Amino acid sequence: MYQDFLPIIIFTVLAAVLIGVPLGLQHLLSPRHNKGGDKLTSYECGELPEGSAWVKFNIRFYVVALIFLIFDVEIVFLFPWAVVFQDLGLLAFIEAFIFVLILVVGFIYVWAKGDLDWVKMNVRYGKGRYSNLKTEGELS
Amino acid sequence: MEANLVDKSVIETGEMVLNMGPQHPSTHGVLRLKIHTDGEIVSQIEPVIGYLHRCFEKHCEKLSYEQIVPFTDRCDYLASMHMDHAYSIAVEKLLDIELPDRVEYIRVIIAELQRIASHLVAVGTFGLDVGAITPFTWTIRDRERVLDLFETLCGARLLYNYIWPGGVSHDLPPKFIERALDFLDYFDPQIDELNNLLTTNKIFIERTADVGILPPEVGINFGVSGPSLRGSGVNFDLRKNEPYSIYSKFDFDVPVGKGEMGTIGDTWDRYYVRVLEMRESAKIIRQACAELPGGDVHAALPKKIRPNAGEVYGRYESARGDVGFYIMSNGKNIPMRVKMRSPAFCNLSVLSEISEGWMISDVIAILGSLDIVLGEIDR
Amino acid sequence: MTFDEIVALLDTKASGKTSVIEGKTVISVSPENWSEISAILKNESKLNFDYLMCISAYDKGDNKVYGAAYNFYSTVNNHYLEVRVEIEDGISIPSVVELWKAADWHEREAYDMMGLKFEGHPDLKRILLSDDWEGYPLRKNYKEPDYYHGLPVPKDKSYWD
Amino acid sequence: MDPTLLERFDKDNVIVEKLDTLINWSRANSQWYFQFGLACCAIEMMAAAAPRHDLERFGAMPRATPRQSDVMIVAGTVTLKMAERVKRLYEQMSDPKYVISMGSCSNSGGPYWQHGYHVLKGVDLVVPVDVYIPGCPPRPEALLQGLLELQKKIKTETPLRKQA
Repeated sequence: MYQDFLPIIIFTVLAAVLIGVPLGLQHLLSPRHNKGGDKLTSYECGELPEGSAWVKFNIRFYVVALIFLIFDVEIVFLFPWAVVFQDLGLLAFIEAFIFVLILVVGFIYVWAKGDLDWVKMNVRYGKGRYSNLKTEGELS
Repeated sequence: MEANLVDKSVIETGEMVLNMGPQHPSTHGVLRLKIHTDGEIVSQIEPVIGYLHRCFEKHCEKLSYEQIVPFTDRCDYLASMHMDHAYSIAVEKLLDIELPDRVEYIRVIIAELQRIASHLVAVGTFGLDVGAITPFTWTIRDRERVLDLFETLCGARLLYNYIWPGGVSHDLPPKFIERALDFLDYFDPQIDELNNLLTTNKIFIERTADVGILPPEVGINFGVSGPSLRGSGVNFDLRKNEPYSIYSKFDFDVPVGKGEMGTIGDTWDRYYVRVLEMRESAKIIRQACAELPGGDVHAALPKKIRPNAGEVYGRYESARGDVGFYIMSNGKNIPMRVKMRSPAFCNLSVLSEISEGWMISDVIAILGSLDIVLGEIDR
Repeated sequence: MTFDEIVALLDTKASGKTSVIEGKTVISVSPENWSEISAILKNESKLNFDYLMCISAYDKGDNKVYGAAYNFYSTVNNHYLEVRVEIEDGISIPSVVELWKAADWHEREAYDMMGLKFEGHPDLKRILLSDDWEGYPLRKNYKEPDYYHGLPVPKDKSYWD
Repeated sequence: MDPTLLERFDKDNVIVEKLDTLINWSRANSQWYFQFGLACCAIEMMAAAAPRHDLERFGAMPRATPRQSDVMIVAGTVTLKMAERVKRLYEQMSDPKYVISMGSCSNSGGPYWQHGYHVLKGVDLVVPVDVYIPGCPPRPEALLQGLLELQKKIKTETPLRKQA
């Protein structure tokens, strides 16, 4: 019973050592006196940052994150199925196929609605490849 | 019935002010861009300059005419021969001196070599901005050979104090012409290699074609000049339209943006005009080296420059564009006022106009293609 | 077109508003009718000065009269013109930003260096120096500040000898 | 002069050395310099980083952010408007940090010392400088020698012993 968990134990111990030793060394050897003051201000090419990054972003970024979440969960469901997929036979394969198919329909809808491309450029002098993105630019 | 559940205009989204500040690898010096972005799309750019304002015009009011030449060097430190040449032409116009032919020929050879060196840096750093490291190492390696030529000429690598009002400081060292021609023979195939590496590179074209288009009338209205304006299809080159010095004797053609890879006036065109201009400069140097006359170089050097009162506006075609020196003298040996019209100053002012709506990475490509030098902008 | 033809044309268009400075091919215009003359220079088909080369602010030297020298060029007709607008300290020159966008930064620089005020300019503030810098450096009576933000400005030569 | 660590490897492939010396050895030979090009000296710094005078031979690699760089090469004229930024960027650099002042402009104001009302007369008014490189602009070889001087200076440090 314990044999199954031995590799996991070795793995976690090894990880702890490989991370702990460099951190300890770094704490010991690194100079200590310059930890406060201006050093902790955020680096913005030499200037003090203006305004804050907590800005009301456009809604389309949230939509993209939501879509990612859905398909991420879908993959999580497929993992256990993939493990025992051999001895379940044809029926399980069809069921998984239907499951994926439903989500693909949703994916096509989202793609067609254009929610996936969050780069909405409106270029003033747009021509050539970018001519469809023109705003009220004077350029014909 | 359009199910307009959410009235999108109500959700107004704030803009983030991003600082591409004075210390930034791709702003070609100490330039600060205040970028108002919505996500990654730039809605407005406000360039802040003045971080390298070294009071050039105040120095011109305190120093005599000869002493100003080292300071014009330091204005555009990538093409300092052009600045000395422009300043000297303006002062000679004021004094109306007649220069011996040999000086004119030497000046043209040196100016065109300097144009090649300056365009090499412009092309190299533009490759760096767009993410190609190799062209930078190749172009700077070739530029070192031009700097060797200048070093044998006047001992300095970057800031020369070589072209004085009225002549040049040293005559050509022996075998300078052979070395220059050797460099040109070595250099021609290098341009083809650069073209194979960068100009026709699919990723480079994807990044620069159709990006940052500068319409000609907007360029003229903003006062843009030089390769940046010629990239938009405007055939305007002072060496052709207003031949100063002896440029009328040489035949060379002025490369103009034709929009091979995208539309006319995009970033790729401005870059490719500089590559073609290097070839034209090589052509001029060959013709000038063939007809170089003899003579004494210090013949027309005035002992004391004391022009009579008056004003002059000397125009010159430098690597970045149309440099102008407006010199007001009141009869003393110290000028009353020297104003330098800096091409990069006007080229930069067009940045906020043509980079509206593009992504931040495109703005860096546009800025690289305008080829600005901060020493000249801030003076 | 040569300089005299331009002057003749300007006289027909706006008689008496421009005067030629003797001995020089330069037109001098008073601030009041400068906006009208600049509109003519830009829109008149025969003149068509569409390229404003540079605006140089200068100080006459008597701490009272300052001026701005405009250098124009026409890419179409290929001719030049220099116009001077002189003012006493305190009077402002009408801005020409609507006609030539190049004037935007040049006027800000003239204000920053010489203190010439251009009324009608979108945002006239310093372009080269930082915003809290006092004084206009290119004026003849300009005195260097001793300290700026705690940093000594003039060269401290005490340890030289 | 005692043989450098490298020479001692010729005799045998295991050497015993104080931890201070080993740390100094690694710090001296990996000076990641902070790309801080201001004016003409920046072009010479670029030429020094280019193929002919290669800085990478000495382990000096250009880094764009102060967080990852050890050496700040102030290459060019520091104007008064730029002075506070230089100070803030120096503060934001990660320890141990060094400053090389390249060119006479950042050493002492350079050719602009007399009438430069907007030029800072020497960057040492703002940040502590370790190595000064004369020249206007200094040749790339001068910059290389500046880096070597800094290496000598780093090798005399004692990072672990309690500072006095």
